Amino acid sequence: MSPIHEAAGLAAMVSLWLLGITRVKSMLWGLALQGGALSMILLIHAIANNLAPEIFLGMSALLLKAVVIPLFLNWSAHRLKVDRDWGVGLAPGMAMLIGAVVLMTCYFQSARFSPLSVPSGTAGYSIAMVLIGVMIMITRRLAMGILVGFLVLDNGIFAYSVTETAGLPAVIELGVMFDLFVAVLLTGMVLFRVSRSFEHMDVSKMRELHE
Amino acid sequence: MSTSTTTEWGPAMILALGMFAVATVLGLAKARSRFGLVGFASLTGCVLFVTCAIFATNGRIVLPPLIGLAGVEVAFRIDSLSRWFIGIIGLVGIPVCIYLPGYLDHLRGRVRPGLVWSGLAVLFGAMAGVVLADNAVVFIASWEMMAISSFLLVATEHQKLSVRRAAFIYLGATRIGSAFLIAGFIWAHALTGSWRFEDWTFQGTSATLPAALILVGFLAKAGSWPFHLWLPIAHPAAPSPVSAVMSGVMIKTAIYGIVRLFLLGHLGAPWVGWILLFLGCVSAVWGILFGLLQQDLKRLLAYSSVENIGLLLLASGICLVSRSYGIALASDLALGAVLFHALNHSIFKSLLFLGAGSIDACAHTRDMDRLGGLARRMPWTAAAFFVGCASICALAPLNGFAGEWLIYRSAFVVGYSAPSGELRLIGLILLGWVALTGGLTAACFLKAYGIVFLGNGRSGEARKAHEAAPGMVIAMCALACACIGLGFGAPFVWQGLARMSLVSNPGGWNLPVFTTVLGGGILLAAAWAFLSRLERTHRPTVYSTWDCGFGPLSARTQYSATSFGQPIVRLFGKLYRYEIDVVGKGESQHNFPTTLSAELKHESYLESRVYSPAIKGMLRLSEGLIMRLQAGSIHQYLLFMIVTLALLLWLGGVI
Amino acid sequence: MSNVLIGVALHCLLVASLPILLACVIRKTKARMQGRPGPPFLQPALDLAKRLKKSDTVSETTSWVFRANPLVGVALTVWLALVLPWTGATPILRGSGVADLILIVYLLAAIRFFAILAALDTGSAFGGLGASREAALSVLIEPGLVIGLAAASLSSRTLDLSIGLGSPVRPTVAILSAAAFLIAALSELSRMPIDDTTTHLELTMVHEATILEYSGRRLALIEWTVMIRTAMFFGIAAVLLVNGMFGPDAATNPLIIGTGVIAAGLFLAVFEGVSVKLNWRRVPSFVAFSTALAVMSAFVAAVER
Amino acid sequence: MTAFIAIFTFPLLVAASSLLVRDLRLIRSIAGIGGLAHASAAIWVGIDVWRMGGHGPGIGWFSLDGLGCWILAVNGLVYAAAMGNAALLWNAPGDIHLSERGVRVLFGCGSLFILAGNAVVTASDLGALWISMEATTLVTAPLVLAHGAKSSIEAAWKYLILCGVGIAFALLGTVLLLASSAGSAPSDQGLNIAWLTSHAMSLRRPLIDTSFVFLLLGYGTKAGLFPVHNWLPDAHSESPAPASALLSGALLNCAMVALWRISDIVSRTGAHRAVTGLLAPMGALSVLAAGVMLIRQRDLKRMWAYSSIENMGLMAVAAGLQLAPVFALHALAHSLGKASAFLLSGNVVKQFGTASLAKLGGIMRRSPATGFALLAAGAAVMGAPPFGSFASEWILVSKTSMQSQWAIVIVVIAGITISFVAVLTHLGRIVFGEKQPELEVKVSPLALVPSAVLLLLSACLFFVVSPAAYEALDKLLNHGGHR
Repeated sequence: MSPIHEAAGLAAMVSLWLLGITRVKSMLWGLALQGGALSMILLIHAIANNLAPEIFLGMSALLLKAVVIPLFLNWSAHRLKVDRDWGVGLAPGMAMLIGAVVLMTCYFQSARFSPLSVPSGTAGYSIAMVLIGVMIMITRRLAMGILVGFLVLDNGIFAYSVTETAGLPAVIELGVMFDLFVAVLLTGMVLFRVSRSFEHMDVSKMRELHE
Repeated sequence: MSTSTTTEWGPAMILALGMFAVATVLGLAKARSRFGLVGFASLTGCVLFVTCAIFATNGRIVLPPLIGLAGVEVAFRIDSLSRWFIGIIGLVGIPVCIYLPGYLDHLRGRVRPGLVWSGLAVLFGAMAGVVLADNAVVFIASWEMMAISSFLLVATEHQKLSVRRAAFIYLGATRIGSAFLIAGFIWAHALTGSWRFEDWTFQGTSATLPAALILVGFLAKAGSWPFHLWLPIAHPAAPSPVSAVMSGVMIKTAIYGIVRLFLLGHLGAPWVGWILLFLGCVSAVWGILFGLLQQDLKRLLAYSSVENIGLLLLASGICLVSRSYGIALASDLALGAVLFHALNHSIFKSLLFLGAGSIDACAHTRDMDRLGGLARRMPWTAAAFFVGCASICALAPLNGFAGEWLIYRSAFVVGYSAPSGELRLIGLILLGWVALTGGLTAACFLKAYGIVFLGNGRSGEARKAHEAAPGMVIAMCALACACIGLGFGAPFVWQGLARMSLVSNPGGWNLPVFTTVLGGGILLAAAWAFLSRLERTHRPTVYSTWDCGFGPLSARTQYSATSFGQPIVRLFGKLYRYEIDVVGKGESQHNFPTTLSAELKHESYLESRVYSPAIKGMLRLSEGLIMRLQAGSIHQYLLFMIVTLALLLWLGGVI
Repeated sequence: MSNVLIGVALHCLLVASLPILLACVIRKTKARMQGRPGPPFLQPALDLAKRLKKSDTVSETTSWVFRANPLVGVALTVWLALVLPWTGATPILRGSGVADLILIVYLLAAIRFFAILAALDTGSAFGGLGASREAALSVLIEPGLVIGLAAASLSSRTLDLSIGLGSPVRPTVAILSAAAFLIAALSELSRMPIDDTTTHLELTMVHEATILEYSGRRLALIEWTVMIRTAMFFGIAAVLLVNGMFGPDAATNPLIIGTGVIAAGLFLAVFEGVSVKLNWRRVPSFVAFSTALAVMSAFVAAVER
Repeated sequence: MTAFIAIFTFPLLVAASSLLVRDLRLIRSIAGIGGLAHASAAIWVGIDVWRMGGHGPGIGWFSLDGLGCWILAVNGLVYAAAMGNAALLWNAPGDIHLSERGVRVLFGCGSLFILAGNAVVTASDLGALWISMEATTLVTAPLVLAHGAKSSIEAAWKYLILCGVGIAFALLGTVLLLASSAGSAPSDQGLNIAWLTSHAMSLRRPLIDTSFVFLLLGYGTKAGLFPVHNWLPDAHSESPAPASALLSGALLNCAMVALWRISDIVSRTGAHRAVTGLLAPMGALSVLAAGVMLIRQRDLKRMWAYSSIENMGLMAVAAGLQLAPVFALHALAHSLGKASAFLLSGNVVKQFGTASLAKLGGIMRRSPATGFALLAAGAAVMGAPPFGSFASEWILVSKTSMQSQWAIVIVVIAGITISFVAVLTHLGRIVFGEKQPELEVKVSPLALVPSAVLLLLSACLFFVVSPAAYEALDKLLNHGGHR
């Protein structure tokens, strides 16, 4: 069991935990933890191979994923007075149970997603995180929860790219992270306008545009 | 590549098409002009068409590829069949061009004359393009242009809701028809690798599907049962000269297509003939039965077009079936019947539509129950319309008779020379079926002429009507003369067909028309001379119609359009659930009602049982699909995404 | 050649005389059937002559159609009588195609066309009533008429009746066709049980209603037309029957056919004396009987060749 | 190099001016001129590349090739028309439809979007392509928001989230593709399109399929293909008309270019069946479903949005069957028609205050030019002659049948027919008919000019598409460049 494997497992477990909890603050803590774990993988890999650009990349990922975005969201949650997200459709407990099934399936089926066509835990974890991210988005009632789900999904992709490939070129990866950051900022801005215009953050009630 | 033609008539044909292009532009530019250069250009184009039809030599015209679609050249072909149909277009076009200015006067303030002119010019040009097209791509392009221009023409009086509705129903029907046609053409192209009609040779099972698609496309355009529903809606909505062109010529382009591909072409599926025969039989009777029900004169005429298309299809069916059984004479006669009757129908139907237009313009209504006695107020129109009615009823020796006689004769030839008993019986039964259609047609047009032109006026408008403008009268009379001329000249027409090698049997026409006309004429003259000799001493007394001694007859005591048709309609009442509701009001309602009103009800099964449910189902499907899929819930949208992902992964063979 | 000329002359003679004779026979027989002596035998001819001398009254509502109708009717009917082989003698222009079945049917239709329009022309309710019923009747009879005659002339392979009716034909076909034709003729001629020519109740009239407005010379012409048509239809039926039963030679014998026509007239008069007029609503099924017979005849003709 | 400067400078200038210049009128003129200048630059660059046989200059992860230039020029035309229309339409500050800030956002973000769009079509690396694509989402979201109404916030939110998720899937697909090339590719070349194309056979098979599915879903969401199209009608109907024109006429093209590039690579790996078996049927399904959904429409702009789904479906069929010239032609034809349709709808909304199909009526009576142009735009969008889309649809259907894809042909023809009837019926209902007493704002007739020019171009396209032109286009698109 390498530390990389451990960290990926931790990130996957965190996403599963995120699927089951309702308190927004805790979700943000979880998000930070997940981001930290994934950044650590990159850092471990970079330090072990002594690649300067990768180290820089890892540091910025750590900063962005584990610090800046959770803090920004925390601040937004505070301003928007968001506390708990009780979920919609599927109760959080049930969702967590199903998420666990998804995680295990992905783990055992990981050969389909790994480059060498051999079972690879990290590939399974990554794909599971992507799917669980979408599950979070589908089961959350509040806009904030959906955003968290989106970030989990993104973390899953990040996890795949750092564990299973040689890594995207550093500049591209930076670009990707910058895009992500802008997306979160922009979504946050939209969230503020949502709360101002709709006086609630309940996405499931935002159904004015329909046929 | 420049223009190349293999016939010296190519430039003339291009000039004719160019004339219509010029007319289109002029009409758009000078939207207020009623005749002027626009009309002159259109008229010249039509005259050129007729000239080309009579004198042109066969050959191809290839234009430089302005629009080359998938490697197809813009090529036209002049051959006997194209010449025949070009002649039809020109022959109807000339009187319509003469008629139009006078008619547009009546629409002043409601439409822009120039736009009608340019629409008509596009329609003429496009129809010519259809019948001249050398390959499927040019055909389809012209076909679509024809559809769109006629749609715009139907929508001329778009202020009226009913007209708008009609126009869109027409557009929808024609679009669906062309979709079938395009699909069929593409299929045929895929099978043969060529867009040229003459290369399309396939028989047997491989021909089945493309032939079916193409056939449906043509039948929808022709207005055959069960695709005829648009026709009685669209044709009355258009201005009358336009209806004349649409009913007289445009729907014939579909017949042209059938003749080109199935009768003279090599697109043979063995069932096509039987299908045409069946649909022709049904259309003929169905169309005229509904025509008998109508009160609107133009709707009646439109339904009668369905009937005539039925006859044309029936003849095409006889042609194909008898050819497949090797009865050369019958198929020859039937082919001649198709061509001749197409010409005849276009002449008398456009005459009748122009007449209906004159009535509409001068008496301000097309409702037959509000008309009457127009024969004395509009004598010329009445005379021309009479000839049209007599001709469409196939009274000998007018042109309507000539065409139908060929159909009868081909059926009779099938009856005596078919190899099997069933086929012989079918030939004989067809004779009776056509006779039934003939009887119904006669009733229908007796009603049209008798109610509209004879008796007393049923409304103030009818009593104040006046004769139409000279141009309109001239146009109608010219068509009436054409009816008579073609009827008398039927033997020459047949020889012409044989000389154009469209039919192979020069002796196919064996009816001595002249002898009959001469004999009947001498007897008529003798009777007239005898009577006028007797009347020289005692003039007839003019007195009022017998009124049973109750005083002057009111116009309301006359039979109306509805009551005239009633005995026949009731015979076939089961076919359209015909009912009359008589409602009496007053104290002792049963015996002495103070007011009585009768309301006529009927139902078209095709519409109420097939088309409406289909359209409603489509709407419901759309409604359901869109409501479910676009429900506004982002959770649902995300779920779709996951489901799609799973589906794609599964279909892609990943999981 | 001279044979043909004599035949044609005989035919013309019969065309001129036989219809009037038939009308006289029917009138007298009907009177006898009703138990009264009746008018003198030649009264129908005398009536015609009398009416021809009288001037007529024309409604002011009418147009040229009303005035032209009797002329067209008489001209076309005489023409038909001349070219159709209904007397047994040689019709004029035999074999030239002028007696084409379809042409004949449509010339008959033309006569009816004018008659119906003339009825509508008067603007009276009765004219319309008669017109619409005539139109309905013609719809009913035309298919049977065409199928029946076509079946009878099928074996001769020509639509020309002047040849077709005089050539060999299967007895079954001929008898079925003749029966169909007779029933159709009853309606075409407006005889019992379809229509009562002598009725005075306008609401039950068919043919009489259409000519209600005619008087004087034009009425005379119309009546003469009706006489010729009656004789002609009986003649054709007789030719068909005789041809079927005794062969073509008998069918071209003027004596036999002439007798047949008169016999048919006698039969009709007796029949009209004992039968009642059908309810208008039951007419269709009566005429459909004729169509069914015609179809059966076509079946036999087509299958057993 | 100059080529890149030319195509990137002008939008940048417009974006900067919309932020910095105080006078709204000045921004409008700058935007109009900038749009035209950008369009001519794009066409100039395109002609240059054409002359060089499809090879163009490159810089970093971006280089020009035939298809890129073609779409670049198309987007340039749409951008020019949108900017021109916006400049002519929003002449007064204090407009009830759009605040001053909204107008600034329209010009600024519109220009930024075209920058990002140019980056997408010129990207020679799938990573760079992904980044630019995400950037297009981010800069167009403010456009959807521009009205500031509740419904536009909702639309923008859905747009961000749905496209965000879609694009994230595309990223996963990209990463999977990278993984499939791991080991064989030199570093930094793992996502290079040219390298992937030339070494397609060496990519690892099972991962390629997976990666294609994710990429298809991701970029398909962005392109608005059928089961994942849900953001499209909302976003298109809520943004101001010029922005809708940009979204439909340019943004969707960018997504289709991405799909084209992916399917080009994947079909060379031997997984050809995945492309024809997934992309083309998805496109055909989009055509049919959009046609059916078009029957019941209540809003003019939503109707155009659904018709965009239909047209993207057609392009997807072309991409799935690897018909490059048809793909390019239809992109051009659709963009011309759809952009003019949206711009005209903008005029209509401005003039009559509503886009509801039930409330509109008698446009022909009140302003014949608009009515006529609207009908023409409808014809141009739905593929009626004499507009370019007729030519492209015809060629598409005939080429598809040449490949004996009968199911696709039938579905596509059915879809086209249904949508044609549906759209023209809706249009007819509002264009013809009686005047309705509604508020009417005077709109300068000049505001019709951009859409009229687009329609004219579409009509020209109809006449230009000859066999020779088709061959030339085929040569431009299939040789050189990223291959």
